[in-house]
Amino acid sequence: MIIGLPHFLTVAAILFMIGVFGIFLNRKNVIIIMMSIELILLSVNINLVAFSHFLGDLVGQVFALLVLTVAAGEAAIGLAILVTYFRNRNTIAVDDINIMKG
Amino acid sequence: MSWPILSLVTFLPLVGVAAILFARGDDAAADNYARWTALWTTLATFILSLFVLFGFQSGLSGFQFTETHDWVPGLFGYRMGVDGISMPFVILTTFLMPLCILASWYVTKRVKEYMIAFLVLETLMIGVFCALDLVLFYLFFEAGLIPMFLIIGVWGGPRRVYASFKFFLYTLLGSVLMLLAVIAMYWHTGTTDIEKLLALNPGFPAGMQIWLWLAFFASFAVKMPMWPVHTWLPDAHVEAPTAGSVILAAILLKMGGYGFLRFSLPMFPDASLYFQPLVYVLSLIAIVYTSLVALMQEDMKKLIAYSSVAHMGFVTMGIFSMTRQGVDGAVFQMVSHGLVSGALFLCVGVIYDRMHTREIAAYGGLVNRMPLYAAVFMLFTMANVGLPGTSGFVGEFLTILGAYQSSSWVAFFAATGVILSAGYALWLYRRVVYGVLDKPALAHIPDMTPRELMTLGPLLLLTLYYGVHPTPILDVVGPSVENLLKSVQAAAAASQQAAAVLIK
Amino acid sequence: MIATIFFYLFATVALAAAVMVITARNPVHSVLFLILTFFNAAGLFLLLGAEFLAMMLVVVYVGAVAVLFLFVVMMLDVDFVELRQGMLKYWPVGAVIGLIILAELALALITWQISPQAMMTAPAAAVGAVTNTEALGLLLYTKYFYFFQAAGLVLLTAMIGAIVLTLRHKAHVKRQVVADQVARKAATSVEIRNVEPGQGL
Amino acid sequence: MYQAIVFLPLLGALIAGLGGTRIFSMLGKDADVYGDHAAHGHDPHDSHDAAAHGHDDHGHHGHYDGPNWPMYLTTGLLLVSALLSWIVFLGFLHEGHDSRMEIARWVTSGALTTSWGIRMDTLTAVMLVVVTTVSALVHVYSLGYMSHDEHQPRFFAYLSFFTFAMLMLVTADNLLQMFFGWEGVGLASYLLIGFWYQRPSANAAAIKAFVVNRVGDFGFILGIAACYKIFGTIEFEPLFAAASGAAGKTIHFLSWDFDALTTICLLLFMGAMGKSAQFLLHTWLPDAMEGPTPVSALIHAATMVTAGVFLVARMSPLYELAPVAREVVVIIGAVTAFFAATVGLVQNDIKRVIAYSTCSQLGYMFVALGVGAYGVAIFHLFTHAFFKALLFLGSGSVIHAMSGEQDMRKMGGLAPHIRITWALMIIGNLALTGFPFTAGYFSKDAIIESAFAAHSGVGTMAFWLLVVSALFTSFYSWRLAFLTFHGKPRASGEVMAHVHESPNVMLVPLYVLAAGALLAGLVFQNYFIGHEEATFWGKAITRLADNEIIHHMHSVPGWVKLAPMVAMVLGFLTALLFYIINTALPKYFAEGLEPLYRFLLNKWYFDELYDFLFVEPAKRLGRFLWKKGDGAVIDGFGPDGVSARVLDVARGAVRLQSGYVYHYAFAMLLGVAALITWFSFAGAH
Amino acid sequence: MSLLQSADALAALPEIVLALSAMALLMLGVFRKKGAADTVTSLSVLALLVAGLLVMVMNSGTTLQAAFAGAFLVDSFARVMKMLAIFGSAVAIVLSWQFMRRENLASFEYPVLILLATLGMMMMISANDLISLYMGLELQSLALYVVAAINRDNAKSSEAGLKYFVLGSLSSGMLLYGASLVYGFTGTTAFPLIKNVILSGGSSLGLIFGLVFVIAGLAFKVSAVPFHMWTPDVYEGAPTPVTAFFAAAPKLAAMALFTRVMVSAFPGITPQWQQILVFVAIASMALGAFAAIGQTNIKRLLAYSSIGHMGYALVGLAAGSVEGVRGVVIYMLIYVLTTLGVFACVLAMRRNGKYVENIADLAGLARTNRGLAFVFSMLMFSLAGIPVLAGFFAKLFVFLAAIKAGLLTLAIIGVIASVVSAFYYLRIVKIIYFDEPVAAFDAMDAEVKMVAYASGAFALLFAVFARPLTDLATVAALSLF
Repeated sequence: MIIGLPHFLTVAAILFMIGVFGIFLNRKNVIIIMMSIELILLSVNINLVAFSHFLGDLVGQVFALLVLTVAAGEAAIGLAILVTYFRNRNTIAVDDINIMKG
Repeated sequence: MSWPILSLVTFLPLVGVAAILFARGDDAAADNYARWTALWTTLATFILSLFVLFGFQSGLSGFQFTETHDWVPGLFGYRMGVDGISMPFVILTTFLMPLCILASWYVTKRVKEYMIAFLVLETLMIGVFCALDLVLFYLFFEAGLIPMFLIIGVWGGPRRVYASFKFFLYTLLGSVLMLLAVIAMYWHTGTTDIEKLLALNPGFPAGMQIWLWLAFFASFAVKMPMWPVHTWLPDAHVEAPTAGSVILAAILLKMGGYGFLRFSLPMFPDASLYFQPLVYVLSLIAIVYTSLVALMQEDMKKLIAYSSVAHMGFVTMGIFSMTRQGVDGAVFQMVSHGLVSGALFLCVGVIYDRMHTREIAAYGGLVNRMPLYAAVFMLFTMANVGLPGTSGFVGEFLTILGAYQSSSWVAFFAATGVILSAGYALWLYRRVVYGVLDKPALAHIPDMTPRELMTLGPLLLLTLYYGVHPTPILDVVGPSVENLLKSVQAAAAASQQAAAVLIK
Repeated sequence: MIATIFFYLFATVALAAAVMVITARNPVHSVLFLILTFFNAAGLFLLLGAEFLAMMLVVVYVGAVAVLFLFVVMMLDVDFVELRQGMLKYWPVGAVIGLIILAELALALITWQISPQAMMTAPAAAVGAVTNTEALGLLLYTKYFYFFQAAGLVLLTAMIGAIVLTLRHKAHVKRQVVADQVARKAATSVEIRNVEPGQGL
Repeated sequence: MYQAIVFLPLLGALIAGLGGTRIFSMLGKDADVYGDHAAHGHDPHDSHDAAAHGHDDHGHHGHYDGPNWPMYLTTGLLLVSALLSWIVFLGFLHEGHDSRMEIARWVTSGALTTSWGIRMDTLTAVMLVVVTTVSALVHVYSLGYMSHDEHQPRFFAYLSFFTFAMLMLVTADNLLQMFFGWEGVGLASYLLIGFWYQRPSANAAAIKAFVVNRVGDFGFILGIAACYKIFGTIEFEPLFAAASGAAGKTIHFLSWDFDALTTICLLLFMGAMGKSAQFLLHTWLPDAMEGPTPVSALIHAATMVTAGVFLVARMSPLYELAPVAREVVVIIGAVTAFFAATVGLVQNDIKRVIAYSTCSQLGYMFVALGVGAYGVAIFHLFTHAFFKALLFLGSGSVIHAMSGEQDMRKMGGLAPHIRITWALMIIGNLALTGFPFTAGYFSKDAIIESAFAAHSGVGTMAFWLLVVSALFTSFYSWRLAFLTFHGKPRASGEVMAHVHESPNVMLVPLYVLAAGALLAGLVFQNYFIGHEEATFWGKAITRLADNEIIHHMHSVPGWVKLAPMVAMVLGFLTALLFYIINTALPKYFAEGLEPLYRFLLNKWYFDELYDFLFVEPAKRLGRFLWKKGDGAVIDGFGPDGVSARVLDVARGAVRLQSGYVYHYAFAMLLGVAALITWFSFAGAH
Repeated sequence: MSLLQSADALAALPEIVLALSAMALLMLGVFRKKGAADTVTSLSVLALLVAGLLVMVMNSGTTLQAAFAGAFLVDSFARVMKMLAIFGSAVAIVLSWQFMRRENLASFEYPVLILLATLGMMMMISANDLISLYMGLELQSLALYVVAAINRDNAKSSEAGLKYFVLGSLSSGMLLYGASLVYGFTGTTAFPLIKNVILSGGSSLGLIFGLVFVIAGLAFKVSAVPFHMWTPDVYEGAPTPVTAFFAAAPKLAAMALFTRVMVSAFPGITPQWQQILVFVAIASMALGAFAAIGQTNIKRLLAYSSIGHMGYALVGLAAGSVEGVRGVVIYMLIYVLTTLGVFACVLAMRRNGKYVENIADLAGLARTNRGLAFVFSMLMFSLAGIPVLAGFFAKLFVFLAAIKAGLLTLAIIGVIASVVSAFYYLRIVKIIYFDEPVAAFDAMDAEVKMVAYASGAFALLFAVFARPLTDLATVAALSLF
């Protein structure tokens, strides 16, 4: 059985869904949510690289590279905000992020 | 005429607004300044509008004093003009405004804003009747909601919030659909120029007409108001300050009728014919139903408001009879109702100012201390009843006559309104004016002041004058109506022919 | 064949680790599983011939991002026992929806083929002539220079943001200010007073 | 001259109404109307309010301290007007020539043109005389009768205004102007019935009069509309000219096709029924007696109520072509005559008796109209005006004497105290009952004969009904006379002590009317229904060639001519028996025929029936529509309901915004899932 | 071939200027420690103005200019939108000045971050490639996440930042996933090429899925339902001037990007994205109309209001025609200019030195501050779309397009939603005009007053000066086709 593009895409899709699930099925911990985001971005990267490979086109890889960069920046910002939040509320439980609603 | 008289008339009140705005201070002197400025502005507007009246060539059916300016090219333009149908309303508006200002002379709450609201409202009302562009019309038509909303809400009675919201949202809901129709018309014809749209023949395919007609109907029926979308009117009237009620009854309601005449009939003749039975039924229900409801009212303004609905029923019936007499009568009825119902609200205002209640039961026997008031009120009551010799009769008669041409059933039921209106109007009069003055609160109620007489006097004279001599209006209206009906009939004939061909 | 085996190995481990990331009770474990996921993803990248990206993934993610996560987890000093409570009650609903999406995605993605239209657009670089890293570099610093610059700005922003949000100047903490120390002169730091005996200051 | 006749009363009304009354007296008295109301105790008219009394009638209790010129002015102008009318009338007696003049355009719309104008022909001239004469006399009479009323200028203004409206009606040259006058007299009637506005019963009666009249006007206005539809005009000349052309045409009315002329005539007749208080629409007339007595004489006896008769006569060219409509007229007229006479038998209020008598007499007139004897009808109208006004004013004199008492059961034995009034009333009675050679003798008997002469089923029926009615008429007329003037006084001593003859200013008009009641028939019979009939009426009344009713009328059998006479005598004798010879009999009969007595006393229960059928349902329906229709249904499902639903939705929408990140994310996922599913299965293609 | 061709540099000159000034100001701030905030703030406004001027002046003759190998596009559309975005940012900085001082938030990083966000917006607006789209978006978003949480000692602010960040990242994840699919199924990331591929028959389900994900990401940025959930919370939590900024420029940029992507990359599958947009637009209009009813916090209310407004703008985009794009441009123009005014009014709600946010605080404003009351009310009427005011024209133009495109149902739902939403705008007017006054607000800051009044004047007088602006929008719209 030749490993073709669909295989990679499927892996990426599952990874993407795991990431999404991580965001909304999780009530424990905001950090897990941030990691889920990293998973989502990773799945995108797998997609991009896979496409790039099977199209014989490097743009996908360039795109993936940039996504990596941005993801790092995002992680930094996210964690910074998280720290700020923690300093205010002394908690990072997702259930507690609920001052504003309605 | 080369100078843009219609624009001047329309926007002159805004000059007054500016003058009031630039006045500083909140003391009594500033209030007085605002009052006088408003009065002079409205008077000046009225005088200016007389140039329109006297410059108007009544034999012609087309638009006169037209002005055209580019606005957003290819979409809509600034176009103004009046014809025989709109001219009376322009004059009615300018005529009533000074009276309204006079009637509000003793408003002491936020006088500056009050006067500004009224002046802005005047501009918008005149604009509605002068606009010759769909979008421009819509602008004026809809923008009038803002000042009226404030007038009801700020200077209104205890349930003013409910009333103002109901008024605003109800009418807004009606007219947004019209906006869509306006847009559809634009895409179909490539223009929003009313003159051009009127000249198109045939303008729109029959199927489209139905939808356009319905959309316009939604707007105008609410504005008129027709049964069953009339319930905002009693509330709005009851809560509005006197002058607000006057404007509401005298002019704002007329926009609906004017709209039917300006758009629905000539632009969608097939649909108008198609929906004629519907309008008839609604008009008749309005006449009978609201008359019966009026019979049982305990609040003076509410009673008059319901009677307005009934009278507007005559108007819609007349318009959709699509006969010369019916339409002439409808226009006349609108003008007359403007004078009479306006005056009736002023009459209520006179005693409301004294007693601060509109409860009918709180009054009785006023004639003992207010003979002049009783006389004036009697006259307007009779005009409301449609007594010949008052302007109220001519319109009612002509609309019934017109309706009879097309359906005797309609005339039959409409004529029952003649009986019912006598019932509720006289019943009201009896309970308020006649009888023994035995309520202690009324023991020292003073008769009308000269100022109040000054506001009601002109209305009284005109009511009588147009009652015995309606030709000044009818002659002006006639040619335009004739022209309008000609195109409707042509369209009807054409569509019948088309139907005949189809059957073959 | 080997590629196939490795694909399944990497894929399985990566996905399993990913699941563990979001289900692990201890955030520290989550981070570690995340690292595992990245390693395996890097393996997949290698299978696809994207060596440079694979390396970057390891270096940047494992080396920087994951460590950052770990650092924050430690720093926040959260009471992990408190956070034990599990998943949401409605996770089956979510799962069903997720599966639906997955199924539909699969449905769409399996149909993928290199469409002639897609091939119309010229490949950005001929694969094989140069190494993957070199090819990427050639592209990134020429045609995609703009993106490169933009990425720089993104990182700058991230830096500013992180500093703005977390850096605190506590007023009551004494800090060493080198410039001040260097610029210190006798005239500004020492006041010489004549003390009269027996009188004090 | 014609304009003078018509507009002098208006002039008087305006001047007296605006200048003579106290209408402006309080204008601007209190500049500070918005201030504290309690602070205004200084008002000079204060005393009236406190002394507001419910029984302020007949001017006995009030006092008038205003100027007298308004009364004299209106009366003077009316006298001039009456004089001019007689000149015109006498002119028509010999060589009248019809004329029409237009004063101004009125309602003009397309093919519809109407104008204010004066149409002068014999019919108009007759009406002019009747109206202005009676009006002038009533004015004079009122100078005395109302002399103590504090509102007399207003009263005179109303009277003059009424006269003007009536004149507009009779001089109309088109249906619309006629309608103007029609409604104008209605208004005046309303105002005058409600003249004593402090009395609730007067107010109620005024409204009733107006509204019931409006029911008739409902038909009238539809009739006008139908006229316009058929003929394209509502002006008399073209209308009459086109009338014969429309014979046999049908009109679509309320989903059915009717004969056009019949429809029009019936609709117009409905108007006539209202104004002339014919059966079914008669209920307002007895109540209208709430007004001052001169008003009853003027409006509810001599002039306004005859407007219906005038209308039918005026429209004779149409009625001639609508035999079915005429039959209806006969039936209604005959029934009214009979019905009103029966009710009149048992009434106790002196004015009400006369009112029912009026109603009955109007029925006679309509019978005449219905059988085509228009001239006869007008003749009876003419003579009736004299003797009925006489009776009313006479009764006014009695009431005046009795200090406002109207119940005959509390009168009796007045004859010696007020001889002149008694004599005048007897003259009136004679004329009414048709004593030979009085006015009624000529006109009323002519009607009965014409009914017989019609030689038709309805005619014969009408004949018998009228004869019976004549008997009743005689009975109740004499009953009235006997109860009032003869027997023992039943009033309190105090009242009897005050009984006094009226002043001359009240008696002089009575003399004039009495003269008319005695002589009008004799003098004018020849012109109205006699040999000069045809030339006298000229074109004012149209009778088709085959309508030879006048001819037949003169050649009825002798017993027919005798029948009314016999009825009269029988009635007189019965009344004599009941109220002079054996005064116990009425009670005996009333108890013996209790149900019938009640039935008659309660006016056939028409008021109750109408209350039950129309007034109460209308009120209930009004309340129902207001509370349930507008309130519950329209607002409930409309604005209020919608806004409530909007608020519900709003609350729901807000609840979605839970504040939890995972909910938010889930919403996003749901959105994407929905879209993807949509495209997977439906939308992509 | 030099790395940086002069033409490219010229095309991106405003961006370059902005980037350099951001860095320069950052340095200035770092090195000048004390009082740097004021200097940097004023200079940043200056930098924005210079950039705006450059946008206006440069290339005004040419209609279309691509740079950086086609990844960056300067056409009329881009120029108009950029000017607006820059204007919005500049006004937002001006509005925040006093606020930041009073709340002890004044820092030099804030204007720098705004500059960087604006730079991101400009990149978005000019994006002609999925990658530049993403980079611009992220540059903007990262800066926004930070400024949302800029009041770091405030729980609400940091919660706002956190929510925004989490959901924003999720949305960019989705966008990226979609972008990767689009790339995979068309073989390119450049819009013109994507367009060509699709037009020559390269449409497939996978591509459409990609489109769905891309739209989901973009819809998040414009806060369209069901990707809107962050909006109310972030609007409420973020400091008011930041909210003002969020409501104006980023929305505009996102909408511009949205428009450009749809129109220039996916015209081949217009029916498909039209369906999505119709759904999203209806949902947004409805939610915006309903959910705002009953809100007590003015910022929250405005958040829902802005969701609704995005729905209307999307109505124009859903039409997918020149008229539609013109409608979007006009809508956004009017929306941005009036929203800034509204937030200026909100910033004027200051009592005893403290900012208040409850709608009830406005009670009787008409009697304590006539001018503010009038402007506020006019802006509310404008947002409600009542004629003569600018907001009406905004709606008019989008509905014009919708009707022409045959989207009648959409238009009808739209107008009905506008009536419902009029209810809560009216409620504010009611509170201002009808209710009994509470204590007066503090005197307005000069710049806040100026912005509020100018915006009010714009709303009021738009009708008079409609022509140049509509002409501008027409030119902009035409450049996309």
